Amino acid sequence: MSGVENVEPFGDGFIAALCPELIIFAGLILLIIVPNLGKGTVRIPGTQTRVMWFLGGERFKLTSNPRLPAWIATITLGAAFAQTILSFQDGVDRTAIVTDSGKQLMLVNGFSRVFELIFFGALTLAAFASMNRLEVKGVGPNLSTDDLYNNRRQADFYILMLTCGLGMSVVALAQDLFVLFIGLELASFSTYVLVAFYKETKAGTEAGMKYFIVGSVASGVGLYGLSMLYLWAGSLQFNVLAEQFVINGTDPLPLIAMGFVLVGFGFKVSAAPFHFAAPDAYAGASSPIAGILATASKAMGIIGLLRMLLIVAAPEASEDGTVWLTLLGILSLVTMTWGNIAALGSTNPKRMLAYSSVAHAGYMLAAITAIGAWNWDDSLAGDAGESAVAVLTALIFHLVVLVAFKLGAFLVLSILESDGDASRLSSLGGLAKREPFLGVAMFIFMISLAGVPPLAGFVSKLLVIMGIVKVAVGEIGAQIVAGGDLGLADVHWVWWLAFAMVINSAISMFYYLRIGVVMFFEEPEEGRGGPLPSGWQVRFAVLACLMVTLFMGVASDKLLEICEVAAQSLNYDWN
Amino acid sequence: MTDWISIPLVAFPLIASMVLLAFVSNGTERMRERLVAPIRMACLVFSLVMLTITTGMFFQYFGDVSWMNIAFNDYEYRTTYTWIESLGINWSVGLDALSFPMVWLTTFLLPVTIIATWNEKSGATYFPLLLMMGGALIGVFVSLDLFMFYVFWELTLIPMFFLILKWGGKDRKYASQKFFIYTFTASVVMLLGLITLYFLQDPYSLPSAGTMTGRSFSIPELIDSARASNVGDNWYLGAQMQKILFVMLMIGFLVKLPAVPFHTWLPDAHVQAPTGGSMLLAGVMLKMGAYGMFRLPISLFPHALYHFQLALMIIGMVSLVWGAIVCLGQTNLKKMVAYSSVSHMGVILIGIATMQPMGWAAALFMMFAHGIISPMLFAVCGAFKHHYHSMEIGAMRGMAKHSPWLATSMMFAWMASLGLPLLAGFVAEIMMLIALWHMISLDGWSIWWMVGPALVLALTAAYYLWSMQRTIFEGGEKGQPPANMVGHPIPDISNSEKFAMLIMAFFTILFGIMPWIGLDMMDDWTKQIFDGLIIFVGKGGA
Amino acid sequence: MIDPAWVSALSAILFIIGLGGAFTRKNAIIVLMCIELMLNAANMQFAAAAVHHGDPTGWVYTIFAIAIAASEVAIGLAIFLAMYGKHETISLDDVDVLRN
Amino acid sequence: MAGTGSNTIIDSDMMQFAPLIVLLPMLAFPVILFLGHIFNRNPFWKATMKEGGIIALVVMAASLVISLLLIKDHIGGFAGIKDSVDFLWLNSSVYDGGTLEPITFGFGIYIDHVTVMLLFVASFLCLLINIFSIGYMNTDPVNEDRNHRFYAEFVLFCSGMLGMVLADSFLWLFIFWEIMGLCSYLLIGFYYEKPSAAYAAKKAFLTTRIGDVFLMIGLVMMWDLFGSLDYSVVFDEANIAAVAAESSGTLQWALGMMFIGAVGKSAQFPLHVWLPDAMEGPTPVSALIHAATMVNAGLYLVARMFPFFGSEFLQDDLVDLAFIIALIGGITAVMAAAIAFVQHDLKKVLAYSTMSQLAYIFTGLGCAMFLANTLDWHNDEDAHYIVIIAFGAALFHLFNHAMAKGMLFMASGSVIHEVHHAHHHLHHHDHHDDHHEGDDHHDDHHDDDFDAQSMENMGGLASKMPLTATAMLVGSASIMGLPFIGGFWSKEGIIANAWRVALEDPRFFIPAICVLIGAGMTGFYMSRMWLKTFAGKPKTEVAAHVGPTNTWIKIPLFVLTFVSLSAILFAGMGFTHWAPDSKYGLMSEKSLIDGIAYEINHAFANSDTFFFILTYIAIAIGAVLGPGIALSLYGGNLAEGEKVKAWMKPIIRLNAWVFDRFHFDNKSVANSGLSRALENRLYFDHYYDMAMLKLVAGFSDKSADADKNVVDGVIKKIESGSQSISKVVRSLTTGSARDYILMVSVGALAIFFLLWGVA
Repeated sequence: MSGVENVEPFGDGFIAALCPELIIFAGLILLIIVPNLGKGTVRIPGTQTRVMWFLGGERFKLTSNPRLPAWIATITLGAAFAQTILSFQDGVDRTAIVTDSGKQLMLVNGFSRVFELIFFGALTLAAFASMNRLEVKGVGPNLSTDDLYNNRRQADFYILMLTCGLGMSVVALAQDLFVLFIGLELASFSTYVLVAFYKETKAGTEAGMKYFIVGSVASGVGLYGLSMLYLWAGSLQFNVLAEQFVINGTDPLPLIAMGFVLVGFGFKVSAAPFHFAAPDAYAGASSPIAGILATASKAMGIIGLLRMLLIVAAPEASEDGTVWLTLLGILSLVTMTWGNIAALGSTNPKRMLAYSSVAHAGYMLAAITAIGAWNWDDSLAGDAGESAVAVLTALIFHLVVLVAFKLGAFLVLSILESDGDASRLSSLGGLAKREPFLGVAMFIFMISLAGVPPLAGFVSKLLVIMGIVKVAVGEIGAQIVAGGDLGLADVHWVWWLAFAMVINSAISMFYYLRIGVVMFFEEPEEGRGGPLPSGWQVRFAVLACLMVTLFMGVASDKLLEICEVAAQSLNYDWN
Repeated sequence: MTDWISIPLVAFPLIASMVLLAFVSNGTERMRERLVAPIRMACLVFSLVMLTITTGMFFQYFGDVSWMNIAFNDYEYRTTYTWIESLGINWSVGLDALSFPMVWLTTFLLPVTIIATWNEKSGATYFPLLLMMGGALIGVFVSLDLFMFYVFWELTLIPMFFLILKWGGKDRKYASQKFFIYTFTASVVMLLGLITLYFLQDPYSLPSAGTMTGRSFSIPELIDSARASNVGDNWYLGAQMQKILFVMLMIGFLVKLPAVPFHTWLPDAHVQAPTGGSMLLAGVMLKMGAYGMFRLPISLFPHALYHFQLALMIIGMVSLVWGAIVCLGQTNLKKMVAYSSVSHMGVILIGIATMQPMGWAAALFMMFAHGIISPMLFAVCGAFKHHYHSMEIGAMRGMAKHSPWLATSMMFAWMASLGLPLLAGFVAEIMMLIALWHMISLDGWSIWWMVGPALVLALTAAYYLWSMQRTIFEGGEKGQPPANMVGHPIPDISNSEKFAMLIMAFFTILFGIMPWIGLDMMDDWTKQIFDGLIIFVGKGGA
Repeated sequence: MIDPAWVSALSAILFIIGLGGAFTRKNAIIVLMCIELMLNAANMQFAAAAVHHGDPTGWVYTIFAIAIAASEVAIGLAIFLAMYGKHETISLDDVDVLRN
Repeated sequence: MAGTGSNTIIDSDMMQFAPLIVLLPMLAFPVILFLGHIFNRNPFWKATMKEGGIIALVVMAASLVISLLLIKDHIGGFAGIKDSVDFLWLNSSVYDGGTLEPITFGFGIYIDHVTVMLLFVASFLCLLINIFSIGYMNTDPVNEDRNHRFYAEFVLFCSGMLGMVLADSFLWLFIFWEIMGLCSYLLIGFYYEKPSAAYAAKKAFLTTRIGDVFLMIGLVMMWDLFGSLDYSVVFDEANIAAVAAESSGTLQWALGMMFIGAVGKSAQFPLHVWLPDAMEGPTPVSALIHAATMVNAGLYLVARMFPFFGSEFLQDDLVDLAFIIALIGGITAVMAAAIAFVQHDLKKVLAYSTMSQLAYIFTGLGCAMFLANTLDWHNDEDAHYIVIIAFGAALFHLFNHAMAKGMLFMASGSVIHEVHHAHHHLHHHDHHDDHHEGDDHHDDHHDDDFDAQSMENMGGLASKMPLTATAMLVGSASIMGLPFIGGFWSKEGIIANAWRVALEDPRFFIPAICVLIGAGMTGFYMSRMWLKTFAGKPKTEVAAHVGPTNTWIKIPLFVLTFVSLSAILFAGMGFTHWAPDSKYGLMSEKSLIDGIAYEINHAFANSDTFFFILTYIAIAIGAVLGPGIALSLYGGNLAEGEKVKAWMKPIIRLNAWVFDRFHFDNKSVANSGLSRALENRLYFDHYYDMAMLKLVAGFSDKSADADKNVVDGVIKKIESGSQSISKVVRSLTTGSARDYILMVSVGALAIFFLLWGVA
C-alpha cells in the first residue's frame, strides 16, 4: 500500500524507524559493559606495561553501585517508551524493513507502536519497581564474593528485562511469521529465566521449570506448525500466506498448521487448555515479573494471534466467516469461564490474579472471535471494516490499560512479598491500615479488573463488549432498525460471547471484592502489623498505574484515538 | 443557561469527598479524630447548599423553568459536554419531572442523614462517603447519556460497599459483598442490553453519534427515535428485539428495586448497614431501579411493556404479598423494615403494570414518598439499635415511657409506612388501588388481582402494629430491658436525631396533605409519556 | 534425491515421538531432549520444504531454529540446575509445590 | 331526598369558617403535644391549663360554636348542599380506552341533613367529653405527666370525626375515618405499659383495618363506576342512572364492600371483637369512641349510601344489600345483648350494649334502605312518608343512643373513678400507716387485684353518687326504650319498620324478631347493670367509702341527662323527619306542640292495628319483662341508714319489693354451657386469636424461613456450588509439569481434529 516507506536493513531511515529498539539495544550493551568498568588493566603482550582498559578489576564507585543496572535499564526502557510516545506526535510513519530480495521483515506502524508502548511501559514500571525487590548487599569495596555475586545478579536481571523488551518489540514489528517467532522466543527465553530468577525460593525455580518446559513444548508445536505452513506456502511472509489462504485456505494442511501455531500463541496468552503452567509461573515468579507475564507477554501472544488469525487466516474460507471461528469461540468461552471459576476458590492472591489473567485472555479471544465473525475480505470498506476496527481498538485499548491495573496489582503484591509473603489471602490482611495508599490502590486495581466504572478496566471491558455486540448485531442491525421483527436467534452467535463476558465479570466480582474486604477489614497476619518495607520507586510505579487506571476511566478519548489508528493500521497496512 | 447540575450537584461532591477521603485516610488516627467536626460540618454545609440549589430549581429560581409544561423527553437545566467523542459519549445532564423529585429527594436526604447520624464513629471518613454517595446518586438521576448513567449506576455501589463494610454489623462482610455482587451481576446484564440497544441505531443518524461507532449514547435522542419509529405498523426495533432488550434492562432494574425473588440481598444489606447507609439505600438507591424502568424500558419499548404487563403484574404482586408475609415472620426490627421496602416496591411494579397514567403517577409518587418515609424507618431502627444494642423486636419494651421521642418517631414512621391517610405513603397506595381496579375493569382482568393489595393492606398493619406492641407499648416499669441494658440509664434519642426525625416527619405530612406539590409534575409527565402510548394501543399493541 | 515428502513424514514421526515423550517421561532432561526432537522435526520439515519449494529461506529458518534450540537447551539446563539446587530432584512429578 | 335533587349552594357566612371546625382541633394537636412536652411539670400548665385540657376545651368549644351557627344557617336556609373544592389534594389522569381522563381529588365541605345531625352529635358530645376528661383524667395520679398526650390525641380524634362528617367525598370520609382509627389506637393504648391495653389497641386497629381494606376496595370500585368519589357526582341522579344502566351489580358489590368497612368501624358481627377490649382505654376514651364518634362513623357511612338505595334507577336492585345490613344488625343486636348478660365489668356491659344498640340502628337503616329501594317513593306520597320515617327513626336512634351512651360512659367513668379513689384512699392509708412511706402510687395502682370496674365491687352507690346514679338511670332507661324517655321514640320506630319490612319480604323476619327480642334483652342487662351498681348493699368495703364526684364530671352528666329526658322535644321538632328530607322541615309545617302530640299519638295510638299491637308488645317486652327479671335477680334494698334523693326512692323501693317478692335462684342458668360461652364471648376472640396465631403467624414464620432458606438459599447454593466447582477446576492444575504438557497436547489434538473436521 502506498504510504509505506521501504527501508533496507541499516539503510536510510532505519535508525529513525527502529529508534526505540535501537535504544534498547544500546542500553543492553551499556548494561553489559558499564557494571564491568573498573580499574582493570591489560598487559600489552610482550611487555610488562599494563595499560588501563577499564574493564574488570576493582570497579569504580559508580559502576560498583548495585543499583546502577536498574537505573540503566529503567532509563533505557523509559527512553524507548518516551520515544514511542513521541512517535505518535505527528502521525506514525509507516516504515517497512525490506530485504533486498523484497521480503518484508518488519513494519513500523501505529499497530507496532502501540504494542511497543505496552511492552516498554510495562517493562519500565517493572524494572523501576524491581529496584526495591532485588536484594542489594551493600555498596562499596569491602564486600564478600557472595555479596558481589549477588550484586552482579542485578545486571543479569535487567539484561534479561531488556532482551525481553527487544524480543517483544520484534514480535510487534514482524512481517514474517518466522521473524515473529524468533522475537517470541527471545522474549520467552528471557521470561523463563526471569521467572526462575526468584531462585531463593523453591517455588521460584519450580515455576521457572514448569513455565520453561510447557512453554518450550508449546513453542515446539508452534514451530512445527510454522514448518508445515512453510511447506504449504513456500514462504512465511504474511502477505504471501494470506494470498495463499485466499486461494486454498480450506486445505487440511494449512488449517492444521495454523492450529499448531495457535497452540504456541495460545500458551503465551494463557488460553485454556494451554494455561496450566501460568498460575504456577505467576505464583512462583517474583511479582513484577508475574506482572510482565500477565501484561506484556500476554500482549505479545495476542499479536501473534492477531497476525495469524486476522492477517493470515481470516480470508473467507467457509460460510460462517472463517474456519477458526467456532474453534476460537469455544476456546474463549472455556478460557474465560475456567479462569474465573478457578479464581473463585483461590486463596493465593497471585494465583488468583493468574486465573483472572486467564479469564481476561478469554475476553480477548472473544474479541478476536468477533472480528472473525466478519468477512475480513470485504472489510476494507464499509461498516464491516468499521466493526473489525472497533473490536480491534477495544482489544488494543484493553491491553494498554491492562498494564496499569494488572501490573499495578502485582506491584502491590510485590511490596508484600518483600515484607515476607504474598501467597496467602491473609497476607493482604489489614493492608489498608498498614498503608492506606496501597490498600486503596489495590482495591481500585481489583474493581478495575472486575470492570467497575468509572475505571479503565470498565472502559476497556465495555469497549470489548461493544465491539462484539456491534459485530453481532451489525449485519441485521439495519433490518432491526428498519423494524424487521428479528430476535436474538437472528443475531450472530458471538453475541452470546458478550453475554458470557458480562456473566463472567459478575462472577469475577466475587474474588476481586474478597481482596478488598481482606485488605480493609481483616487484621494483619501475626507479626506483620508493622510498616511495610520502604522504597519509593515501587510506590511511584504503583501511583503511576493508579493514575492511569483512574485517568483512562474518565478520559480515554486520546488513547482511544491512538488505538483506533493502530487497529486501522493492522487492517490496511499489512502489505 | 448556567450549569447548575454538573459541578455543584455531581462533580463537586464526588471529587471533594474523594479528595477528603484520600487526605484523611492517609493521616494519623489523631488527626482523623480532630478532623471529624470540621469535616462533618463541611459535608453538612455542602449538602445544604445542594439542597438549596435543588429547592431553588423547584421554585424556578435558577432560570426560566416550568416543571409543569416540559414536553415529554425534554429536559430542564440541560447541559451537554463532549466526553468521549469517538464513541458518542457525552457528559449530558438534565432534569425532568421524573428525575427532579429523585434529585431533590437525594439532596434532601443527605443533610438529614448527616444530622441523623451526627455522632457516627470514624466520622472523618463516614461523612465524605455519604457525600460521595449523594453525588453518585444524583449522577444516576441527572444522566442523559447511557454511558454516564451506567457509570454512576455502578459508582453508587462503591461508597455503599464501604459504608456497609466499615460501619456495618456483625455479618457486614458477607452482606456488603452480597449486595455488591448481586446488584453488579444484574447491572452487567443490563449493560449488555444497553450496548445492544446502542448498536441498534442507524449509523450516524443521531446528532451526537460517535465519530468511531456512528452511534449515540444519548438517552433523549434514543427516546426520540423510538417515539418516531413506534408509529404506523412499525415497532421500534421490532417486537422481538424490544422484548429481549426490555428483559435485559429489567433484570438490572428489578434486582435493584428489588423485586421478589431477587430481593434477598436487601435484608442482608439493610440489617448490616449503618443507619446512614440504610437511609440512603432505602431512600434513594432502591428508587434507582424504578427510575431506570421509567427512563429506559418504559419510554423506549411500549410493545414489550404491554407484552410483559402480566409478568410485571405478577412480579409486583408477589413482591407485595411475599414481602408483607415475610415481614410478619421477622423478629429483627430492621429486617422487618427491609422486607417492608420489598413490599412497597411491589406497589411501584403494580403501578407500572396497571398501564394507567395514574398507576404510573402512583409509582412515581411511591418512589418519592417511600424515599422520605423509609429513611425515617431506618433512622428509628438505627436509634433503637444505638440505644438498646439490639435489633430484636421485644428486646426493649415500653419505649413510650422512657424514650417518648423515639417512640413517637417510631409510631409516626410506622404509621406513615402502613399508609395512614394524610401521610405521603397513602397517596401512592390509594392511587395505585384506583388505577389497578380501573385497569381490572377496563381490560377485563380477574377481580382476584385485588386480593393481593387487600391482603397486604391488612398484613402491613398487622406487622407494624405487632412490632409496636412489643416495643413502644408494654414494658414501662415492668418492662424488661435487654440483658445488656440492665443497670444502665436508658437515654432517649439525641437532639440531632430528634431534629432529623422532625424534618422527615414534617415532609411526610406535607406531602401527605399537599401531594400535588410533587404529584402535579409527575402527573404531567405520565400523561405525556402516555400520550405516545395511546397511539400504540390504538394499533392493537396490547 | 529423496522426495521431500518422505522427510516430512519422518519429521512428523519425530514430532509425535517428541510430543509423546514430553508428557510421558518424568525426567526433566529427557523431556528437554524430547522438546529438542520436536524442534528438530520442525527443522527437518523446513529443510525439506526448502528443497520442495527451491527456496533458500527455509534453510535460513533451519539455522535460526537450530540456534533457538541450542539456547533453549542452555536455558533449560540452567533452570534445571537451579531447581535441583532447591528441590534436589529433576523428576517432574516430584516438583509440585505449586498446584491447584 | 337527601343530597340529590338540589345542588343549591347555600349562602351562609359560616360556610367559610366551616373548615375551621376540622382545622382548629387538628392544629391544636401538635400545639398541645409540644407545649405539654415542654412544660410537662410546670405548675401553671398543670393547674390552670389542666395539662392541655383547657386548650382542647377552647378549640372544641369553638368547633361547637361554629357547628351550631352552621347548623342554624342550614336550618334557616334549609336547602341542601355546599359542595366546593376548597382544597385540591391531587390531580391525575386515567386511560379510558382511548382518551386520557383527568381526575381530581379535593377536599370540600358538604352539608346536608345527615351531616348536620352527625355534626351536632359529634361536636356537642366531644365538648362534653372534654369537660368530663378534665375532671376525670387530671385527678388520676396514674395519668401524671401524660395528660397532654391524652388531650392531643383527643383533639385529633375529634378533628377526624368532624372532618369525616363534613367531607364532601367518600375519599375524604375514608381519610378522616382512618385518622380516627389511628387516634382510637393511640387512645385505647393510652396505658401503654399494660400489655392488655397494648393488645387491645392493636386488636382494635387491626380489626377495623380489615374492614377498612374492604372499604377502600369499595371506594375504588365506586370510583371506577362514577369516575369520582365526590358526593355531588356520585349522588347525582343522572350519574346513578348511567351506572345503573350498566353495572348495578358492581355498584351493589361496591356498596357491600363499603358496608364491611362500616361493620368493622361500628363493631358489628363478625368484626365486633375489638370493642369490648377497647375498654382498656381511659373512660373518656370509651365515651368518645363508643358513644359520640367512632362507632357512629360506620352508621354515618351506611346512611350516606341512602341516595343509591333511594334512587329511582336502582329500584329493587339493592334489596339484597339492604337485607344484609339489616341481618348483620339483627344478629349483632341479639348476640351482643346476650353477652352483656354475663359481664361483670361495668364498662364492658356498656360496650356490649353499644354494640347491640348500633345493631339496632343498622337494622333500622337496612329496613329504611329496603323501603327506599322497593317503594316508588319519589312519586307516591305515602311511600315517601314511610321511607322518610324509617330512615329518620334509625338516625334518631343514633342521636339518642349517642347522647345516652355518652352519658352512661361518663357516669360509669365517674363511678369507676370514685371507686378507684376510694380504694386508693383506703389502701394508701393502710400503706402509709404500716410503712410510713408514700411512694409507688403506680405500683399499688397496678399491682393489686382490685378491679375498680367490676360491678362485683360496687353496689348501693345510689346514695353516695346521686347525680351519677340519676344520670345512669336516665341513660339506661333511654337505651332500654322506657316509654317517654330518649331512645324509646326511635327504638319503637326501628322495631315497627323492621316488622313492616318483614311483611314485605319474609327474609326480614329474622332481623325483625331479633330486634324485638333484643328490646327485652336490653331491658334486662341495662337494669342489671344499674341495679348491681347502685342498688343493694355495698359488696365491698371500698364501695362503702365512695364519695361524690367533682364538678367537671357533673356538668356533662347533667346536660346529657337533660338531653335524654327531653328527647321528645327533639322528636317533636321532627328529628325523625328532617334528618333525611327537607320536606319535613324543622318546624316548617308543624309547631312543636303539634309535633309532640303527633309523635305521642303515632307511638301509642297507631291507627294501624298491627303496629298498635306491636308497639305494646315491644313495650311489654322491653320495659316490663326485661327489667322485671333483672329486678328480681339483682339489687335489693340499700344498706341501713343510706339515704337517696327523693326522685330515686320509688326505683329503690320497687327494686326491693320485686327482689323480695320474686327473687329466684338462677344458678343453674348461670352455670350452663351457654352462660360459659357467653362469658367467653361466644369464643369469637378465641378463634380469631387462633387464626391469627396458628394460621397467619405460622404461615408467615414458614414464609420467613422459606425466604431465608429457599429464595436466598438458591443464591447461597450458587455461591457454595461455584466454590466447589472451583475446587474441582483447580484440582485439574495438578502441579505436575507432565500433566500440563499433556493438556497442551490434548488441546493441540483437539484443535487438530476440529480443524480437520472443518476442512
